[in-house]
Amino acid sequence: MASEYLLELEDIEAGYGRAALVLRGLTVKVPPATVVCLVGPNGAGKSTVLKVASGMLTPRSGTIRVAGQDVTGFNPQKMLGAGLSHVLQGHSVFKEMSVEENVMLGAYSLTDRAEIAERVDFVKDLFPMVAERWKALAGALSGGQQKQVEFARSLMVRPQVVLLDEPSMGLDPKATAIVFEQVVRMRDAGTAVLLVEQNARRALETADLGCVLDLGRVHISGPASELLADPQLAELYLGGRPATPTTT
Amino acid sequence: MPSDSEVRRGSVLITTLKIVGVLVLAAAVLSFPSVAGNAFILSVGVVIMSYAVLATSWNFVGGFTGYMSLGHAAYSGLGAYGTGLIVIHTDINPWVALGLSGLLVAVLAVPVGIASLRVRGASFVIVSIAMVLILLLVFQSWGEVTGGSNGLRVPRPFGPEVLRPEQHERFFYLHAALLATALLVWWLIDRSRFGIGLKAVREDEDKAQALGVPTFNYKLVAFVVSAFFTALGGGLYALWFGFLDPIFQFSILVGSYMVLMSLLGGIRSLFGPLLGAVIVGYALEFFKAEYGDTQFHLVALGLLLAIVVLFMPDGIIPALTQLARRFAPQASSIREMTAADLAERRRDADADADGSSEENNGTEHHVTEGARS
Amino acid sequence: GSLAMTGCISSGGNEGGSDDTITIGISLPLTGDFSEPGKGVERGYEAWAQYVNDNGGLLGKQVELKILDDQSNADRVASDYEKLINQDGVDLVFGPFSTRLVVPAAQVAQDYGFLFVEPAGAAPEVFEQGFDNLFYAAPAVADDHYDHLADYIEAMPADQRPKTAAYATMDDPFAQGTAYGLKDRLEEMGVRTVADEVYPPNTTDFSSIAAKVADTNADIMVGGTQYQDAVNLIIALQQLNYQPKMAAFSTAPTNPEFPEAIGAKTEGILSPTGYTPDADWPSNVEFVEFYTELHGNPPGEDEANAWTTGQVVAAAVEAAECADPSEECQQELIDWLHGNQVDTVVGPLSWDEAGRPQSAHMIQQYVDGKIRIVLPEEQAEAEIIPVKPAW
Amino acid sequence: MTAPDPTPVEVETPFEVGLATEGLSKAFGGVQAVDGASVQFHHGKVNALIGPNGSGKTTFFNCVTGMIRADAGTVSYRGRSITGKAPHRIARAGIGRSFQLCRVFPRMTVLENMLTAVRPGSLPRLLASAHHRDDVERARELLARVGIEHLERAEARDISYGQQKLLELAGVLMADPETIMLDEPAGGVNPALIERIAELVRSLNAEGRTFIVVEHNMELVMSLSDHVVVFDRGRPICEGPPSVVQNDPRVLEAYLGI
Amino acid sequence: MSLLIQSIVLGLLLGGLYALLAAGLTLYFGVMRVVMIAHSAFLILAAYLAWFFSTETGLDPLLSLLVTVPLFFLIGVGMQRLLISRLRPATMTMMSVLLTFAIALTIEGLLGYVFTGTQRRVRLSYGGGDFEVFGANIAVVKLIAFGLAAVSLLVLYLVLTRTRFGQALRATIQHPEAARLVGINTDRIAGYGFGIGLATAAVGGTALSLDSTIYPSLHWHWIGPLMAIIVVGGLGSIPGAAIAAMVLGLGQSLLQIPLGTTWAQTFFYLALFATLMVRPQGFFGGRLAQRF
Ligand SMILES: Nc1ncnc2c1ncn2[C@@H]1O[C@H](COP(=O)(O)OP(=O)(O)OP(=O)(O)O)[C@@H](O)[C@H]1O
Ligand SMILES: Nc1ncnc2c1ncn2[C@@H]1O[C@H](COP(=O)(O)OP(=O)(O)OP(=O)(O)O)[C@@H](O)[C@H]1O
Ligand SMILES: [Mg+2]
Ligand SMILES: [Mg+2]
Repeated sequence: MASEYLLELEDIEAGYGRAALVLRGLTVKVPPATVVCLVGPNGAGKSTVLKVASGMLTPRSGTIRVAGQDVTGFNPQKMLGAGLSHVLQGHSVFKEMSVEENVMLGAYSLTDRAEIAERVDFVKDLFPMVAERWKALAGALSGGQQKQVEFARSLMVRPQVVLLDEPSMGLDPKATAIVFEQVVRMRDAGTAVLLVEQNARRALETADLGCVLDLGRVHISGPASELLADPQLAELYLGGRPATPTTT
Repeated sequence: MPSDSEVRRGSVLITTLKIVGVLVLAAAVLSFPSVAGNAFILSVGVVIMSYAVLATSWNFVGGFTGYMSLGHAAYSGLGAYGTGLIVIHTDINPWVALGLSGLLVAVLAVPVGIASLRVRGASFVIVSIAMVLILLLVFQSWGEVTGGSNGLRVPRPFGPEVLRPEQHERFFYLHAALLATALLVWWLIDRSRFGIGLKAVREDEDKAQALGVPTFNYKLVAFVVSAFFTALGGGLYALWFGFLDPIFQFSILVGSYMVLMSLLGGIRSLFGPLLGAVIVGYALEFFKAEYGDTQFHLVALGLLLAIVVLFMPDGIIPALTQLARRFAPQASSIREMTAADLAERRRDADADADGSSEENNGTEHHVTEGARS
Repeated sequence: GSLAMTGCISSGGNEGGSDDTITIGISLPLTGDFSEPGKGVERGYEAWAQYVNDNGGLLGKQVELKILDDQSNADRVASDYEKLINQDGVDLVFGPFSTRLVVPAAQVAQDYGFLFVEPAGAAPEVFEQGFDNLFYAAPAVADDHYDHLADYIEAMPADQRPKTAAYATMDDPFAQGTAYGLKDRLEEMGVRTVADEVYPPNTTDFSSIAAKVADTNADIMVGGTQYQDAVNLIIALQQLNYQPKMAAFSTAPTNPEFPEAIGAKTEGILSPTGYTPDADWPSNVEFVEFYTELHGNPPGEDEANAWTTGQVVAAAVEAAECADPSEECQQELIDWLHGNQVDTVVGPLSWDEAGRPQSAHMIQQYVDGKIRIVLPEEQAEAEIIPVKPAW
Repeated sequence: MTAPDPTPVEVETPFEVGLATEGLSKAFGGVQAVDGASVQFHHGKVNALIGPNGSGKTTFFNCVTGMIRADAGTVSYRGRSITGKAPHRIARAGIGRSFQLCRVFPRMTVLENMLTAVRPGSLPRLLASAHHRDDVERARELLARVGIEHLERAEARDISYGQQKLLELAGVLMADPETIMLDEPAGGVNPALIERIAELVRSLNAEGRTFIVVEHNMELVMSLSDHVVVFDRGRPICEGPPSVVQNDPRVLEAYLGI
Repeated sequence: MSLLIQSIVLGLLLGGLYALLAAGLTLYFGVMRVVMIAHSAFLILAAYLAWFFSTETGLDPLLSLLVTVPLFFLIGVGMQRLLISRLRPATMTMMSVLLTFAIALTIEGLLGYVFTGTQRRVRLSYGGGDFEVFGANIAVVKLIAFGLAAVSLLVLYLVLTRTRFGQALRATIQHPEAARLVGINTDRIAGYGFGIGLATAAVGGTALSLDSTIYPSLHWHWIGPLMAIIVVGGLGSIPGAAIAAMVLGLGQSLLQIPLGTTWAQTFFYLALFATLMVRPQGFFGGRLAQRF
């Protein structure tokens, strides 16, 4: 059955352990070739949405579909098989392994050597730092460099759906630009991107659709440009003065 | 959502319950010798008290700093041998000898601590095990002084007119007194700034350092205090039992009993190790009575430990408290606020602050004062 | 908790007090390091009790044994006797196994005024603790086990005597006591000590010790051993191809499994023993017969020592005509043993004030593949082989 | 607050030197993370330290605060040398810091996390109760200022990444150091809160506290700081008021990638 | 002189066995942060199985490897999946000490229950056999044990460094969540890792049984030296553990000449303390030792 959405989260209720619910009946749908940006205050449940979507956290109720196929209850490995990849918030490089091994592990699920080699060249080209420190231990890199390696690792596969949890955190402006550029490229290649960003303005400028999350519910959703223009949202979630940059 | 006063009333209730609990506990301990049916049960009581002392002493390092020592038998053994040797070779009063031996062990714990607290986690565990094994070898081989594998007989501190059952009773109270002291000190540390610094070491040592906690000194102090109490526990036991054999004094099993007891009860709670000691001490007797002439008692002990680790890693007391919390008024529900709610609250708060700016200045003043001190 | 605890631990009940039985409390290492000999002692005790009961009991009462397991642990052994005496209300106690456990156990018995006859605390230290209630139910303390061998060597012509001796002993009061008793004697007669190795009880790799012994190429090799360490040591010596002229080991060679364990290369190996089933002491014949009927094989030394303990206590009980835990009765038993001699399966025994027995051990040797008494001559079953064949 | 210097000329305006380093170097294997950096930070001001990923900012922080030992060079604070001192001594000399890879005490509550930062001072105070009323009050106030007062009783491991960042910041402030070094305080923090944090920094600065902030959020850096130091390959390549630095070609090239 | 050579030979042979066993321990720690106190208990279990096998069938104990190696592998997988995986990652190291300690006690208890506390020794026709090289006698059984150790070590090393499995194993421990997200079946991989570690105990135990007495509580005797070795070598480093094992084995053997057996054993612990003073992370370990 073909669906008009690549990723659908419907009526999700989820929480950690026995503690109270974090997501309370949340619905998010991502069509192909679209970037959906989740914004919201700290602790709103954005990362939790992504964890549920990638199977790291099993929802207490609700359904998850990838390209129309019901994947509720899948583990991350199966999710990957269903064409969904997830880049974690914070730092998730394999610290005691080299940059090379990290990047190659990104292609763990691939078998075609030629394809792997091609992807390696691609990410090396994209992030000069990665090429430069190819044999270095990933744990020895700076915080931003590790994020770059992580992003590079996630680019080794070309999934249908990509979940990005604050990919630009800790990156310098140059690298941030590259990341957003890649997001756009993925979209242009038909991928559905679910992006969580605290760099909200920048993210909404890039995204097609926006979703404001608060206390585990979708507060408002709509075209990203509309959200950007809403002064009330701006004050509560995007920081102070709407749409007028402070400097430059 | 429960109001603040409800929460406060709840905490008063809890405090009262705690005090009553402590009193009941004290009464139970004090009356045990008169309730115990015969000298044997009394002697089991002494053994359990001794376990409780050791476990509580262990918990000064294990509970506060998170450094799990499997080798605390080293300090109880040293305390025991120290006491015994002083009593045998000098005219010093046995009780003074006990204190002296505790101090000696504490002094010895300083270099040992300096060496072993340099490493964390697994390395520390291994070093602590090594400590016991090395002492075992030394005490076994250095026969001229320690009696070697013949063992060492420690003269009893009471005269022959004190019969064995009465001796048990006296030692029961002595152990109880030592336990009470250890508990008191633990409690004092637990609520102090020193204690919170130690707990910070347990959680993240580097971060604690960056916040200005002299982690190494703190750890060392906790370690030495722990060794001191452990040694006193060992020494007291030596005076009671009257015979020391290196194999049993310096045994990893004894050290791991301390860990098991503390973990079982809960290493973050004051009475955790005590509760654990009572349960494990009783279980050991029970297993022996049940499976005495097969090795099955080891299996039973192993299973007990495994169950604790797998299902109650925080111990019984925390598990119970958590259960109790589920019925008590919940204060944490104030977490449930949206950004809009919070903004509202802040606006109100800011308005309040403007209204009473004097009070506000007072706080600010305090901040500045802190910076200069 | 204290009440519940009382309830459970006392599940054994106070059944010892009844009038028509005599309850005897014993703690033995049925598990742990000493469990093998511990079980032997248990068999001996049980056989003895059965024998006594079959023959009209003690003072006309049936004997009942209450045996606890001390797990080879000194703390436990004390607590066991504490329990037997206080909770189970036994009338008499018998000793446990192994020197390490005897001292703490004897302390408890002493504190409650009980007679304490023990089958296995031979180390000299046991008798230096000032116990006046303790008696060792075997012919000799550890130091004296090799006395006959020492006498034999002393009697050899000077040019045939060994010149050098190597010792390897377990760090255990008993095992070490035997070897060092012989060492003292040999050194007195001028036999040079060229190696003296002490190893911890848990040693399993003997290659380095064997290397040092082999390197000295000593004429006589003396092992102060228990069972398995002797086997390991001998195999390690064989691996290094060391051939002493004389080799003596305590305890192990008397074990029936010994020949098989070292690959039957036993010829000429010497060992002291306090007991032989072939001894013709009157009670021994009965013992061996009874025991063999019960178990299908003749008793070993551990069983015999246990039986001896029973005999010694029984003799005192019959003489004092009492067997109850009261202080007077126990004191009477103790006093009687201090003043009298008892005929046992290991011969007549009497004790000094510290409880040391006053006889000597025999020396056995593997001759033609069988272990035989070779010393002293009056008890010898075979001619001694003066120079050990290669192993 | 000082207005940005209108003249783009690099004239050394007189300032009080706070934290300063001289030829500070640290290499990891073949990588020269900090390369003979000599920097002076303005005391009583908000200083920013910016630079591309891997330019050595965090390593510089670590060397200064004693978390790692520098290979060469000296560090001084207000004229006194603090080279090679233990981290807690440096902290007690009045320098507090936060970590880039957010570090909180996971199994302590948010409030306890805050109380850990209190300096006991004397032995009696060391043994006094940790939950001293003044301390608790101040902790609450700070938590409110970073917007997580409602989480006071939650265990730190149970709160979201951004909330942990905020907690860490509040913890550093709780220790109340004279000089506060922040490593990417705004990373992962909601923009609405960034505003609040900026206000907090400004007000503490007005009280006389010095800040040294590493940050990639240029808007924040430019609006907040009085003095900016730009790092590249382990050493400063340019420094000055924000308006000057912002237009420096070296910075544009190395950092902003324009 | 011949004593010296003899001791060197003995030390090397002993060191080989130590190396194999320490490598297993290091594997658990290096890849899983598990301090496996029960390793030596499994060692003794394997030795018992070898002994039991050879007494029951009369065949060479080495043949028992055909059973014990796969058996231990499966036990290891099961143990990881059912027990170790339940521990919280944050407290893994500490809790694993206690959990595996419990397992060790259980094994010891069961061994005592089934085989009694009697000391056992495999009877081999070539048990006392030896041949002479450069004036030193080399026991056949020791050489066999050494050979077994060397081969298994090599296999282990190759598996961990050269295979995709090895890489996945390391990724799994370093960041299990991320590993899952790149498509690694972390449960299965961690289980296999544990299984391999335990399989080394099967080989080691069989090698041990050839020339040593076994009894249920023997594992206590092995824990100390093995732990000392892995710390000296650097927690987590397999080559480090192997080298440290050889060095310490040799050192122990040589020190026995002047010091005697007991004092020579303290060598391990003195080396341990010396290591801590000089290089707390061990001689080959990474930064890990400090971290966990
Ligand atoms: N492991 C956990 N256990 C319990 N509660 C958790 C856990 N992780 C997150 N939470 C709670 O769930 C809520 C949502 O967390 P989540 O990480 O999804 O927030 P977020 O929107 O991603 O925030 P941020 O922007 O700070 O990353 C928070 O209130 C947090 O306290
Ligand atoms: N522990 C370490 N071992 C080896 N190299 C390291 C280590 N820490 C940092 N480095 C290297 O030092 C350089 C500087 O790192 P640092 O973390 O100081 O950068 P940074 O300026 O903080 O970058 P970011 O903006 O990404 O946080 C990097 O190239 C990094 O790879
Ligand atoms: Mg998040
Ligand atoms: Mg950094």
